[in-house]
Amino acid sequence: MDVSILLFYGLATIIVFFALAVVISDNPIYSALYLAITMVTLAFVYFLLKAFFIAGVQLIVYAGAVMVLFVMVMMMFDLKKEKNSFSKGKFANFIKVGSAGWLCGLIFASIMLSKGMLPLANTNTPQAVADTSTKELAILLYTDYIFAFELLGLLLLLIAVGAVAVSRIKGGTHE
Amino acid sequence: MNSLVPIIALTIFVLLFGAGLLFLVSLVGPKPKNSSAKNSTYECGIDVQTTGHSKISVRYYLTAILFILFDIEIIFMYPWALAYGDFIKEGHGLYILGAMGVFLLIFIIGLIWEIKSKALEWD
Amino acid sequence: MGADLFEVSVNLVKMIIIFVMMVQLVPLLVWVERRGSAFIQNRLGPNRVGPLGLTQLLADAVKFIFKEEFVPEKTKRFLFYAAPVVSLVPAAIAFGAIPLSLPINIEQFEMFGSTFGPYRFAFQSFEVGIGIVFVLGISSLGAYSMLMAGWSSNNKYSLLGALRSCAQMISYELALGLSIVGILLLYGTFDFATMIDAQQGPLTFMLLGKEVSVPFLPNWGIFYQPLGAILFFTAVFAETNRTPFDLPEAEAELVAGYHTEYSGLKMNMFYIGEYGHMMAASALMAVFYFGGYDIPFLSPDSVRETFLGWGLSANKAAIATAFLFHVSMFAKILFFLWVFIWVRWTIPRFRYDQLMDLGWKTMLPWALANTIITAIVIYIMRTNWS
Amino acid sequence: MNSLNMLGDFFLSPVGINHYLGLSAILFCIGMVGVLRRRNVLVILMSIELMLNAVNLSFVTFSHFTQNINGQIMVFFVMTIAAAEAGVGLAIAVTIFKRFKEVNIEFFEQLKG
Repeated sequence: MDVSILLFYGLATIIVFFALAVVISDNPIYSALYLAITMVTLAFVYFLLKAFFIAGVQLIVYAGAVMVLFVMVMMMFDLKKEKNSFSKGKFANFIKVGSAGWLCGLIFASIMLSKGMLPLANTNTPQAVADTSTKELAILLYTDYIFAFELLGLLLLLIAVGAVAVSRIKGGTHE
Repeated sequence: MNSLVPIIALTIFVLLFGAGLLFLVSLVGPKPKNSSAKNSTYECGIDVQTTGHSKISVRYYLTAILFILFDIEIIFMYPWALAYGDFIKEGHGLYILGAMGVFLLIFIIGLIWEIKSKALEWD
Repeated sequence: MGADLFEVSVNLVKMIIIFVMMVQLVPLLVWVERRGSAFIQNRLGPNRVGPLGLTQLLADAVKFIFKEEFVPEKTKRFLFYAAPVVSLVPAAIAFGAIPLSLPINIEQFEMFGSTFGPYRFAFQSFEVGIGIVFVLGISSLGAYSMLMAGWSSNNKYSLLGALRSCAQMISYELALGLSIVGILLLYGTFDFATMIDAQQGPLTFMLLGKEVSVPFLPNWGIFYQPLGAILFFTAVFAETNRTPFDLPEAEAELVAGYHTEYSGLKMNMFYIGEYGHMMAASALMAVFYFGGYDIPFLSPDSVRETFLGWGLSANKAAIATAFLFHVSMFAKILFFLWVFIWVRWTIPRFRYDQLMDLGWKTMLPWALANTIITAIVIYIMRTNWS
Repeated sequence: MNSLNMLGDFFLSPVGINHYLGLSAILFCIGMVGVLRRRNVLVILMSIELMLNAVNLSFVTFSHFTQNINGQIMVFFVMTIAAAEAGVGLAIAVTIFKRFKEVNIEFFEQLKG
């Protein structure tokens, strides 16, 4: 038994369990907290895949910023346990869950059938150093993807303006 | 993977340490004597007026949204800062400075706009 | 984690020792804080129990343990108990990722009839290649325990305090994250150990292709990044919710912030988390700007040679050197912890709007300016103009 | 090869690209169920985040197993877009909530310009 097998299955179990809890829990605040746990565990999976910088960004952006925003908004709303948290209609629900399960099976089957078609590189290279892989990423990001990078800066500016504008809309009870 | 096992082990150890300590203390300490005055939510000595969660200013979430956007822009600077020395060594210093210059310009415009638009005012 | 049982167990024990050290430092710091505040305010402070009041710590611990375990009604019980436990995790992991001394290289040795080694033990709980990013990410998870505590208490003061401290934390995280960019530009690495290695020796830098050396100053980050250091340290105060930024606990308006409903050991755990954050922040301050475990004008190799000259074996010399440099690191951490306490009892609390203004309108632009200036200066100095 | 054989193969083989992709597929479908079945708009947003994370995971997996760093850059971009999407989505949700005290997605259908 290799440690990495144990690690992968342990992390995968935690991820799937809490992802299910996000969807099933009928209190949205608990949903948000479960999602935060999922995000942190996913960061560990990225560690396992030697994507160190991406793991750090996952921790900072998803777990440390986006989910904090979600939890904050939930607490502001003061949502109680929801009575009608799921959509109605037995047949419709059956189709919804069934189609998701079918999609999952489809992806699984295609993964298993296309096994060996992708030329895999040797991943047993000596312990990748975080700095060098991040530098590689940086060099690509600021040369080949420079235009996309500047556009994302612009997008973030527009989003900031938009968010402020939306929250300026008058009316309602909260100040 | 080498660093992942100790991180997970330490997390589990700390969680167990905290939970175990709380459990042990609950065994040792005196049993609580309950009374309605003691059990009620603390509200400076008066009877509980609100049900707990009152209305909260929207500014908190506005701050949080702006934080996310600026945080991502800062994260974009980390790989840049890391590779900056290498770019200079290869003679592309002006290029990388200009590339980040445009990005920083957008960042600064955003910051100035936020300050001017009074989205960050607290009263 | 290790190749054989010896290495694994040493790493485990090391990890637990570092965590216990962190927890054990908290009562000591509380004592220093109480005595220090008394000293600053011209009082005596706790001096009755034991010499200098030192056994006050024990009395406090016993008191905390024998407190009644009490939960107010209408709380969300699970989250109410989970919040203090969760508050320990970010601080412990962040502190564990920071190197406290040189790594110890152990050569092959014989014990119980079998040979062991060679080993390399890092003087920290674990080595993460992306040190800075990891520590920033982990410490930003501290917001959850506050929000959990504030919401599960079912008390408006708790919730308001939690939201306040959360908004404050995230606002200053921007300035914190941006002030580090200067350090990254300077050293070009995420790794703490590499960063500390770059700070050895006398102050040396490239000026227009020539190497300039200032022999009477150590090569510490503070001389390259004075503005960054000030911004970082200020932001760290706000991150750890310490005075002058302890708005979540403003008694006049919010009672005790997010831990209004907490008592006994649960309350104490929040303090352990807070002090743990302070320790991690002090260690980061030392690593980024004050050379980490570096002792000015003393290189690790010369120290090891000296120890070898005294007739110690190679392994013992390596261990002794590591512990000597650990003392230096620890002294720096303790100094910054004292600065935390010192500032707390010197500067009054900010008002909330002033606090947010300082974070967004003063520190963020200055951190930006620091980044731009550092980038331009590094460009000018490191480019080969000839 | 029958399906039982395939499953046995899957769980007994050492952890490779298939396992990570499988985890990603499961996560994606859980997120999809959340989007389809939940009625709270905030939970729907969270389910979308879950789906985006699943996609990120498969990007990182391919990036690792083909030793190609391009995938990680895509992840970086996806994270940015996801955060921006969450920001705007929450801003709209909060605005509607302060006006109508409602987070149910079925109520949103009745809103008119």
